[in-house]
Amino acid sequence: MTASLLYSLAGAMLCGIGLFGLLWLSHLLRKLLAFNIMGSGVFLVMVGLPQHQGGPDPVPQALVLTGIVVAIAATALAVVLIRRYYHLSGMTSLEGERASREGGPE
Amino acid sequence: MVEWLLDGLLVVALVVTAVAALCSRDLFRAVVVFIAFGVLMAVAWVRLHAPDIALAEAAIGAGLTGVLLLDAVSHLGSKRLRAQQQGDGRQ
Amino acid sequence: MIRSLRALAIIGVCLAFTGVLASSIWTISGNPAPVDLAQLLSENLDRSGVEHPVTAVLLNFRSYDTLLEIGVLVIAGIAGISMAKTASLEDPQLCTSDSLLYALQRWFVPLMLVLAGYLLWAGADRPGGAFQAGAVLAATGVLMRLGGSPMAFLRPGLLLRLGLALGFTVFLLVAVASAIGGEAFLAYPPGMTKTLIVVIESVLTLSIAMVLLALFVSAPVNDAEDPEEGSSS
Amino acid sequence: MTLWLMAGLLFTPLAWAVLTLLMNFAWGRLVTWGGIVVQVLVSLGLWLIVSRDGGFYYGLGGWQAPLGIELRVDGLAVTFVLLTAVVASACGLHAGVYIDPDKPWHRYFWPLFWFLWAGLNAVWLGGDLFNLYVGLELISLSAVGLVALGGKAGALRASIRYLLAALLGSLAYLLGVALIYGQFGTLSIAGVVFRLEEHAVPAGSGLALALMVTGLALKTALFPLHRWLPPAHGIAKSPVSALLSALVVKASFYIAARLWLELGEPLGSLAAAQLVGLLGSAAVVWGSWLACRQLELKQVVAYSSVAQIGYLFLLFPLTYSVSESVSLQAQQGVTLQVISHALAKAAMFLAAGNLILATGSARVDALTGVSRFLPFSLFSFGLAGVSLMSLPPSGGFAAKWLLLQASLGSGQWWWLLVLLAGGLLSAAYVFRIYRASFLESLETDEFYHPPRSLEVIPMVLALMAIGLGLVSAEVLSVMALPFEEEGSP
Repeated sequence: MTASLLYSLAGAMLCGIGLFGLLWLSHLLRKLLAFNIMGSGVFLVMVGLPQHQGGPDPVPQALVLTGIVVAIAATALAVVLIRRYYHLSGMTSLEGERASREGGPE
Repeated sequence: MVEWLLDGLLVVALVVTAVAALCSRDLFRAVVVFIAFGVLMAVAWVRLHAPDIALAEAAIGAGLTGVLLLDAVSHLGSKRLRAQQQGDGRQ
Repeated sequence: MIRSLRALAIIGVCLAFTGVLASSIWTISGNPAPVDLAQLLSENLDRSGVEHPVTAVLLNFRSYDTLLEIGVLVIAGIAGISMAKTASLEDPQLCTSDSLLYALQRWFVPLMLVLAGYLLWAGADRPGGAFQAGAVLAATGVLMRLGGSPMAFLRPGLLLRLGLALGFTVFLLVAVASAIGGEAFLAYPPGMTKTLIVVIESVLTLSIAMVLLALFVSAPVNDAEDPEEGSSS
Repeated sequence: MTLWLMAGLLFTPLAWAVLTLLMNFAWGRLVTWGGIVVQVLVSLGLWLIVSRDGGFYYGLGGWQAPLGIELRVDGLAVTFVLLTAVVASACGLHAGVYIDPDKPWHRYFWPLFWFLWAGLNAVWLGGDLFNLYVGLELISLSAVGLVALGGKAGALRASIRYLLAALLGSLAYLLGVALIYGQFGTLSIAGVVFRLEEHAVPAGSGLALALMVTGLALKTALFPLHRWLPPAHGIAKSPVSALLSALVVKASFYIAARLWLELGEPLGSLAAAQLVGLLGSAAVVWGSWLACRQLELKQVVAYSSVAQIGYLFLLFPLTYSVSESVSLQAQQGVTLQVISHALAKAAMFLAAGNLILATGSARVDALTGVSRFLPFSLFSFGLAGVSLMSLPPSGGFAAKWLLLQASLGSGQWWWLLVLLAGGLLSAAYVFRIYRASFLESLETDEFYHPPRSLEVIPMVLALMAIGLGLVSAEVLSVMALPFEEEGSP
């Protein structure tokens, strides 16, 4: 057991928490928070796991930097979409769309 | 030993803030807790010998994402409030 | 009833997921990885033109990833401004009169600009680089914006689009130009590696900051005008 | 020569994205025409070179695999590159006429279109797990941007839902990549396969494959993770729907299939393979059934995509622990299914767009009487339907014939029922559209006539989908090309 392994296990927990948030919460901004938390968990696994045996490994660190930038891009785009959606429809969640759901029986 | 204590505390704090950010009733508070989560993540990256990510996380994860979300929360809240007030006024 | 059942199901799924993931991580951590990429990296580091390994990976060994990643950022920026309302820049609600924010702005903005410059410059041999510097620069812009600077250059127009495209274009030009000498794509000519990386990092810093700022500025939607939407299909 | 072809393939879409970003819609259209010519020529050139000399690895930046990023240029990849060139140029040409140039936000259509194309090419050629992740994100974000472009609340809701599904899928995939890197210390697919051949299968890596395939299945809209697809594909503008259904969902499937074919044997299990096949079958039946019950024309086509995607996942059980020849048959069948569905579905969405333009309504029952006025687009729609129903001699028929032989050859006869039921149900929803349009009515005889160029494009695609059945042997021969192993780690 090293500190790196501890952090990657914490990453696994964060993934679980974030997944729960994404599936369970309905408010779109909360879903976005959950996505970011799950992302942080994935990044922790990505860096922590390879560093368990050797020392610091710059390759996953660089990958995580790339990942963080992609995540902020997606988050910022989602915020723009959510605010526009809220402006047009007054809703903050995707529920309440039963009428336009699959035409067939649920 | 002290290091282990620090790491353990940090991991517990990370998990607690993550849960708190998702379960908080007030959206504004949820985002503030999320910013705290970002700061803790930055510390965790320092502990993982990844200063580059720590810098990026502090600037992006805690800073920019936080401001972006806070701005959105205040917008989403204020409009609903205004709509409610208008509705009250009409009644 | 159904709601609580659903909650239980989701909690069960997430707990199982976490458990399986954690046990998998535990098992994997037990056997050593057959390839030591960190070792290979440090052997090749002196050929990469920079001393800091993370920067070497981002801008030399895996520069194609970084190129596409900047593409992702530009896409987010484009999609963001395609939804922007031009009038939102003069939104009076945004100009706060908070004295704390004003003081923050006065003291922080120059400090943060210096910090961004330092991060960019440090990237070659110490932690730091284009991403961090770009993020700090964007944060500076957000602070100024909250302080009430109109930032007219962020109005959706040619200037903004040029700004969005700048970093990406320079990176792309370097990528294509590197092939003219007969080398592979994105293979910097020997001797110019460091210069090119510094140039790319500088424009990327500007570009990253620009995209993030544009997304921040285009997020607000005001009720003032609502252009009629596309009606096709 | 090869160097420049690769350059053209990877960098012209990116360069054109930047160029069109600086222009308005009309200029962007003009420049796009030029770009389409370049892309088609380059894709064709690369396809010819690979079919003559065989595939190769291409190291970007002059760095070889574990350290750098290598592209894998093989027969299958160049076939999909060529397919992308055909379908995307058809959609681009159609969009140039179809989309209203006067709306200011439509100028952003072209850059997003080109970024999407660049992402697709990056995914077909990618040989590096993390690079594929970035390529997937490139595709997802530009697709979401295209769906949301100038949309109303409904389009925004669909695009937000699409974005969340795509992001969750990407995270699951990335988590799998993290585990693979922790396990093998390399990110190149060829490198992982090499390690697996050398050493005994290490414990704990099955989850990595499962996570990656699950994430990609979510992005491909495999039943029961399909709920995001119909709103997004139904509400986008028709050329965008065509791109999304024909190419975007195939990109994530392509990665899943390649991972399964390379790593499935050591890391997968029989139960997992059968489960994926079962979900695919459920998608075929459930998607077709719902397609029969939709009220809006494009929803019918979108649910038909859910069903047709289901067939693709039969690859998983039909290639797991079966003989070499059966596995090859299944792979060929699925490849043909990808190509024929891409052509047919693009034709169908574009024709549906024309029909909606003509009737002014998105509903199926608004088609009443349209057969007297718009037989051309209706005919394209029907021809594409022939391929979806898998009647001979279409490409769809050839695909299902190969899948049928593979399921018989492997003794898994139960997939036969799925193929049969899917064919019948797809006939039902295609004929439903036809019946609606052949109904006569007295009051509706005012139809708008779309420009001729809009009508020709879906027709060409539909004819290609039909003709694919006749040249399937030639198309498939590229897959079996020799592959020079030089450069692999």
